[in-house]
Amino acid sequence: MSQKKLLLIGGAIWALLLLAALWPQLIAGYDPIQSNPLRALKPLGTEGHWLGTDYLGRDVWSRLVHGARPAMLMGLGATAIALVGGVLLGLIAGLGGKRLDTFLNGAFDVLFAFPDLLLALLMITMLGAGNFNALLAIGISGIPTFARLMRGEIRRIRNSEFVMSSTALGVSRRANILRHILPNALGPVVVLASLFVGRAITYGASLSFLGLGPARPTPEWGLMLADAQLYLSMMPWLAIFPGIAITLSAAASVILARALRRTAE
Amino acid sequence: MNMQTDPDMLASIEGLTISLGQTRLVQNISFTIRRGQCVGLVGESGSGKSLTSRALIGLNEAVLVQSARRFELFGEDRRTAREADWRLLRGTRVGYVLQDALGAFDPLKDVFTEVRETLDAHRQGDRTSRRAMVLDALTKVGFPEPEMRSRQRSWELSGGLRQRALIASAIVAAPDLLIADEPTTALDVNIQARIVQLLAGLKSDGMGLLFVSHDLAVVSSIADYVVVMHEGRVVEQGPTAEVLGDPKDDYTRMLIAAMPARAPRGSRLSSVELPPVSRFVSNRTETSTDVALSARDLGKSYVYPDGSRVRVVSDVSFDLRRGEILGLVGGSGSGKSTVVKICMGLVDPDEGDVALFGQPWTRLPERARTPLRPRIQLISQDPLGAFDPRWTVRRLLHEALEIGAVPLRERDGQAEQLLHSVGLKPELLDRLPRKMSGGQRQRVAIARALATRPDVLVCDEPVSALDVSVQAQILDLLSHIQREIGLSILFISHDLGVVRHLCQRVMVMQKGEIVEQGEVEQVFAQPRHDYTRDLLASIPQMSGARADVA
Amino acid sequence: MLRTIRESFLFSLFLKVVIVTWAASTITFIVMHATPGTYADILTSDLSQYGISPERRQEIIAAYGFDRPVWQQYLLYVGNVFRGDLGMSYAQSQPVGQIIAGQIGPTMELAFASIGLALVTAVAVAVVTVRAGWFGQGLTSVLEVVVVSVPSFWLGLVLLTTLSFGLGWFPASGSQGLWSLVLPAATLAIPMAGTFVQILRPELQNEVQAPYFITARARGRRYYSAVLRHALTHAMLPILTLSASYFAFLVSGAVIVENLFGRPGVGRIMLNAVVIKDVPLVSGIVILSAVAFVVINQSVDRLILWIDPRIEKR
Amino acid sequence: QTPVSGGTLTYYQDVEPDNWNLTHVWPTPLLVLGGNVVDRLIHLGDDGEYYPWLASSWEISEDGKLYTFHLRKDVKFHNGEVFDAHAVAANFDMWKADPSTTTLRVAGLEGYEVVDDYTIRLSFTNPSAQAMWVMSVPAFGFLAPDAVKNHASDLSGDPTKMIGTGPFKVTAYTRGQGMTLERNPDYAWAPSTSDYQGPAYLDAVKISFAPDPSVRVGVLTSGQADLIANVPSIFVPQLESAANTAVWEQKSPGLPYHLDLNVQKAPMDDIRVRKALRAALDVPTALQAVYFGKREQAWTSLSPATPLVGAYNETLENSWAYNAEEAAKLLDEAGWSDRDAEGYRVKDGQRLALDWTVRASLVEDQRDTLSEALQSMVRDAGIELRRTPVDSGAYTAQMKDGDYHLTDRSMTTPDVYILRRIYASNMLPTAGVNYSRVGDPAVDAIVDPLVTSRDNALRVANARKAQELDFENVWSIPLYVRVQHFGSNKKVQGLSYDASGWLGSFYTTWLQQ
Ligand SMILES: Nc1ncnc2c1ncn2[C@@H]1O[C@H](COP(=O)(O)OP(=O)(O)OP(=O)(O)O)[C@@H](O)[C@H]1O
Ligand SMILES: Nc1ncnc2c1ncn2[C@@H]1O[C@H](COP(=O)(O)OP(=O)(O)OP(=O)(O)O)[C@@H](O)[C@H]1O
Ligand SMILES: [Mg+2]
Ligand SMILES: [Mg+2]
Repeated sequence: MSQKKLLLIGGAIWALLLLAALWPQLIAGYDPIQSNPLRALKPLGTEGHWLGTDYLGRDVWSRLVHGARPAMLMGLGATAIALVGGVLLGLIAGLGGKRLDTFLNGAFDVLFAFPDLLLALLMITMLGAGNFNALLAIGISGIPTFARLMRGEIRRIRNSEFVMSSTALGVSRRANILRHILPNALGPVVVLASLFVGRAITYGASLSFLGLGPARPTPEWGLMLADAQLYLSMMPWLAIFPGIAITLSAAASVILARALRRTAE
Repeated sequence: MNMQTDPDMLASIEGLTISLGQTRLVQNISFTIRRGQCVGLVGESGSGKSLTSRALIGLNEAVLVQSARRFELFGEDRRTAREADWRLLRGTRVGYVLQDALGAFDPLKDVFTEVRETLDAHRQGDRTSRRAMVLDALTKVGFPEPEMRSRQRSWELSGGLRQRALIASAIVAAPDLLIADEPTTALDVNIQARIVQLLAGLKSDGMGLLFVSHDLAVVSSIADYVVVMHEGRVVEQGPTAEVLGDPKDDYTRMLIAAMPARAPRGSRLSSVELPPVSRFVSNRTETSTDVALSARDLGKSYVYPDGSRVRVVSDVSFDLRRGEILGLVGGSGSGKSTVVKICMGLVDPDEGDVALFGQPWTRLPERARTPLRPRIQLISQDPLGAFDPRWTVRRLLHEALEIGAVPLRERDGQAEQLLHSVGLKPELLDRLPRKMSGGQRQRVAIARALATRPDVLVCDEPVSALDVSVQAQILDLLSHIQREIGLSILFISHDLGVVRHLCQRVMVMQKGEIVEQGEVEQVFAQPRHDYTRDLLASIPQMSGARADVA
Repeated sequence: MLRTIRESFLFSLFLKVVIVTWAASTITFIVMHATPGTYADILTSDLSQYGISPERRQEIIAAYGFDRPVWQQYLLYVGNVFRGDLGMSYAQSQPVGQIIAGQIGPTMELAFASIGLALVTAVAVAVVTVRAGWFGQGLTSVLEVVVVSVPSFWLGLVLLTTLSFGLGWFPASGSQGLWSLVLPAATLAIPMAGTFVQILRPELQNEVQAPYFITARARGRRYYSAVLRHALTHAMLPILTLSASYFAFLVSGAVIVENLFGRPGVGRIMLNAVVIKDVPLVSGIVILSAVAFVVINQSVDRLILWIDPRIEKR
Repeated sequence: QTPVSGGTLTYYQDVEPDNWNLTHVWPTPLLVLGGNVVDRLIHLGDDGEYYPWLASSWEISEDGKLYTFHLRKDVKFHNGEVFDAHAVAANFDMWKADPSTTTLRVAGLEGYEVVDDYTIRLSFTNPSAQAMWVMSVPAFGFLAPDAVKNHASDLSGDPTKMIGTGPFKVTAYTRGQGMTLERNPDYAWAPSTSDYQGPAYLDAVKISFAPDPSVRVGVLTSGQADLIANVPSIFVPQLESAANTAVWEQKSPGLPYHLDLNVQKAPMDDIRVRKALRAALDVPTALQAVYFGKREQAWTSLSPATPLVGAYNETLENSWAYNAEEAAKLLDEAGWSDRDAEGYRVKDGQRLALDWTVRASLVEDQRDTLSEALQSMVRDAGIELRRTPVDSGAYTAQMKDGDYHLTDRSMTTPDVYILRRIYASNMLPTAGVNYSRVGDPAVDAIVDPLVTSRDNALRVANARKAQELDFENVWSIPLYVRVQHFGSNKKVQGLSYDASGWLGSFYTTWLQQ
């Protein structure tokens, strides 16, 4: 019952997000870039601009809707990279030999110490500016966290009775990893991933000042939120709505992660 | 008599029913336990013994709905008791020995801390007195070198050691009522006798005892009153001598008949129809060797908490011949499970080798071992630990069937058949192992091991959690398969009766060494080694009625 | 026996430190040189707004050694690092070691305080909600997701506005005393705690179904006390690993909070140093933090192994 | 109101300098706080003229390379040491020995000669009007011989070692957090232009660093601060109208905030495109939206606040305005008459897209928000403006390569020679900051005297001419005059600014009791 409710809510959020990302024109009435100073800073509830307008007179709702695609791409893309990279490296570290483990751990430590900003700069130099490269930078900077968590869980599980027992049963190493070790180890990693989505969006926006990530004037939640920082005390709606949008996408991912976990069980 | 005021009345249960949704798992059970009295709870595996005993300490899962006409402990109604009230009873007034001794300890804590926990939780005594009490309890249950070895964690202990520690933790605070759910399954007959003696002593000091067991001989030696359960109901109850000596109910009668010690060797114990053997025929190419598994000079040592290195297995050599059932008996902690793990290639021996069908096995890399694995299967001593906690029985069996090269579409049907052959209903397919009774789990483990159609089966206490009737069925199954298709079985058991009934040859292990081996009849009839003689002398016998039953 | 193990642990730690130091300095050096523009380029271009002759420009480039071939610069740099000399910061003209030494204190303070706070909060919330009904868990999960996705500047501003500007309970900025640590630590700790709870709770819910948990309760432990003493130890293992990672993040990633609360810290210095290409300073911070992470992670690994020796069984 | 002595001023500044050695780098906040601690030889007045300070008089040689300063004889450092020609010489020696110094390099100072105890002669490589300015900034301030001798290497990290002659001394400092200035009770050598002489009014100034603007406003309104730097314009009306706060506004001299158009890169090499771009921008509307009217539109390439009287060419005010039709006409003429699917103009299949390179670390003052308004406006005209922020290293490299259509900046300097730096052909970005890449000998002839000549009449005339040329050729598009807003409570009085419009020092500041 409650499980169903949760899935229903999650499904509704996803539907809304997907709709906004795929066909923003359908639900947004205004051009998200066109500024119109005449209608600047209309408060909440203004006729035609129910979520108000920003300092350049752009409709907040339309910007939110149009911001869905880049934001979701950033959030999900970066998370996917961090998750896949982290899980793979974590698996290798946790299941490979001691030397490999030591080597990878050292690499994680260096990567941890390596400033994200420098990584971002390197991405720009090597690949140029752009949304995808920002996503890559953020994803890569997230890898060591995921990898180490994964490694820890793998190590915890790899020697447990039931893994031994399925080895004894004749389950191949690969199947053992995929069926027994991974699903049991994945729990915390999946949670981390679902929470990473929201972080990646805000973090992606923080790189835009270097030309990485969303480019102005493209509407993007993280950017909108960052821009609204100054207006927080006076025009809080400018910050609240992108904040809600990011939170919703994070919540949607959390719900998805939970559903995945339940079905996995 | 007014029950409320009877100071000797420890527990008084009337009409206890435990249900899960619409199904009643336990129906309308009534019994009483008084000071100095032992109630034996016997019955079919899955009949609700554990649920009943857990109800007495208020620890059944919340989804299981409990109701009773009367449910009194120490003269107080407990039907609506709150968690906080229960807590005050637990440990100090009601001791509880969990059926699953192997998983009952927190693997991250050492045994000493675990045993002391009751005292900690109730803030009894100070540091030194708690320590003394813990060591005392451990000594009482025959835990060797308690001071040093209680610093080990549970997974460093053998099954029997864990079980002894668990009993120690239940009696450490000298409860008025002890609920012991299968407390001797992992104990060799010597230790078992010792524990029974200990419990009897406590009983005569005034402790009440609810003793759940499938071992009728043990029950008969300690219980004053017996309750026989079948499919969630009580089929018969009364003074021990009456019930066991002159059973009225068919089920009780069948139980007693199924005791292997009473049946001639090799004869059928159960009347259940045996499955066709074709299901179990190994489809692997024949190998010419006569010896299925051969162990040579195995040795293994572990480091104990005091830093000493102890050889738990030394110079063990044996051959398991093709189509033979080889028994392995020996004291608890003598290294049987370690030998098993070495044979299965799960633990690397320090010395020695195991060969499988004449081919090297122990020293192979795991990659090379995996393709051979389906041919040799293990039924481990701790079935619960052997299952992926997230997997249902269906998935567990499917996986094993997949390894046994059963095509996907046949797996469901075969899984049901397998369950059937171990006496389980197909409903269990979608159950998590955690939510089954001890005997049901053990049977799933057996079914899983048989699913790959092995040539060699290594059984580490495969029937310890089964009541005699189900045990009979399983033993019949095993000997049936062995006879018909030549399965080779290494069979470890504490139940010498079972070993004698089932095995052709037997080895006796003591302190890591094999002290005697030979034909079963010969070893049992003319034991050569002192230790063997000792063991045989301690076999519990069904005693007749006892005089002091109320 | 024990001694030799310890010694070998320390020895392997030492080896790892050496290798990681080399890797960190080399990678940073390569990346700093691979990205366009050197410190001297930026400086001379800035100074040309005030007018500067070509000879002076050359002088500046030489002063920082940029006139040498890159491989020479590299060897010189790495050589110095292994002699324990992290060099002089270009922009701050002070020894890098000295600069970091001055900042590491507040950074560590903040990192430890926020992780500690997050752990305590997370454990409290997770333990209290293990048994909560759907509503309670739903409510806290929503809260958790919200606090995790809220950007720190926002959270920080909200805390500042209410607790400092509004109620005046805490100072808005500075790093003197415990009092000034509360708000920045809370700003970092709250989202972290949200993540921790989300991981902790399912783990706890798993553990409370284990037989050992039933035994513990049968011995008379209160439910929550059993959760704390038994289930929690198991559930904490991933959290320990994760907090080591967060620690790493906090050393250089707390810029926003440092800026917001006007706190000194390595993060701020690092950001500036990257922006103006202060190679020695960036490398210095990278090297020192890499070494710190090696030590921290090794220690956490050891700690986990001590809690659960089965991990290295076999 | 007559000023009163006493009290401690709590001041929240935005940026903390990385390096406290005044001679090393030239970031503005450093100059500002250092100005409280060190005095200079000469003082640059609001009128753009130079006045005696630590030097009571001076002579300049005919060729403009030799300056002879006669020093005051009553000046003492904070530690009691005497200020004389030897002390000045010691400072010069320190600078010379320090590879990181920029003061000397910028000044072009070649050598010095101690003529007598209170006379020193400086020689410069080239005659330069800028030399006087350099000598008037805190980077040319003098430290006590003891500090020079024993603490030269500590100066970068520890401003308490900065022992000068100024009205305040640094008594405490915590990196990343703040510092304390205390009054120098012996101070009696303020510049001759100062109405007030004697020790500063304030007992002490407690300075904290708070980079976040909302936090600064918060500490002011909650009473935790007396004075805050750099108030974002959105908060200005709020602070102005509140009962207990006030806003201080100061326009910056030098280059206003503007766009530099790269005249060498197609299609910006076409003046019609540049003109169209200017006509397409509705600057007043954008300023109103982003700054709430708190920014004055700039009309020329020089700020009206620049001290040299008359240099600002006010005739250019209102000389251009937003005109969509004109923009369209110009672009049509230039051949950009077709439109693509997204509504942008195209020519020969090429979209009219302009790359705007931005130096990320210098983005301030909500200029990124302003840029969005501008982008939207030129989009209406069919021009795509692609703004890319890059880090300083990449920016420098890109400017060198000329790989941009436009960039933006403002520059605060108190003199017109800055116009030479942005137009002269030897200042092309390979070596300088001529970002519009004007390389024309005729232009050089006009802007060179801005630096080399000491004839102010000539400099005024040429500066006006340069602004006119800029307007005609659309080398740049001026946007707004940079202004600084300080917020304070009502007790704070007597803030004074130096010629650059920075908060020069707290010398004349006092608190109402
Ligand atoms: N948590 C549970 N959820 C659902 N069914 C359960 C659960 N626990 C036990 N059962 C079912 O209740 C019945 C009684 O279980 P119980 O554990 O009491 O059996 P038992 O008599 O102790 O058997 P055994 O001798 O095998 O231990 C079994 O059929 C079992 O499958
Ligand atoms: N991992 C380990 N670390 C330390 N000691 C161990 C470990 N595994 C087993 N032992 C010890 O080795 C001895 C033999 O254990 P084993 O499990 O083989 O006994 P067993 O014969 O199977 O006993 P039981 O009948 O009680 O199950 C025991 O004393 C046990 O404590
Ligand atoms: Mg049971
Ligand atoms: Mg065993």
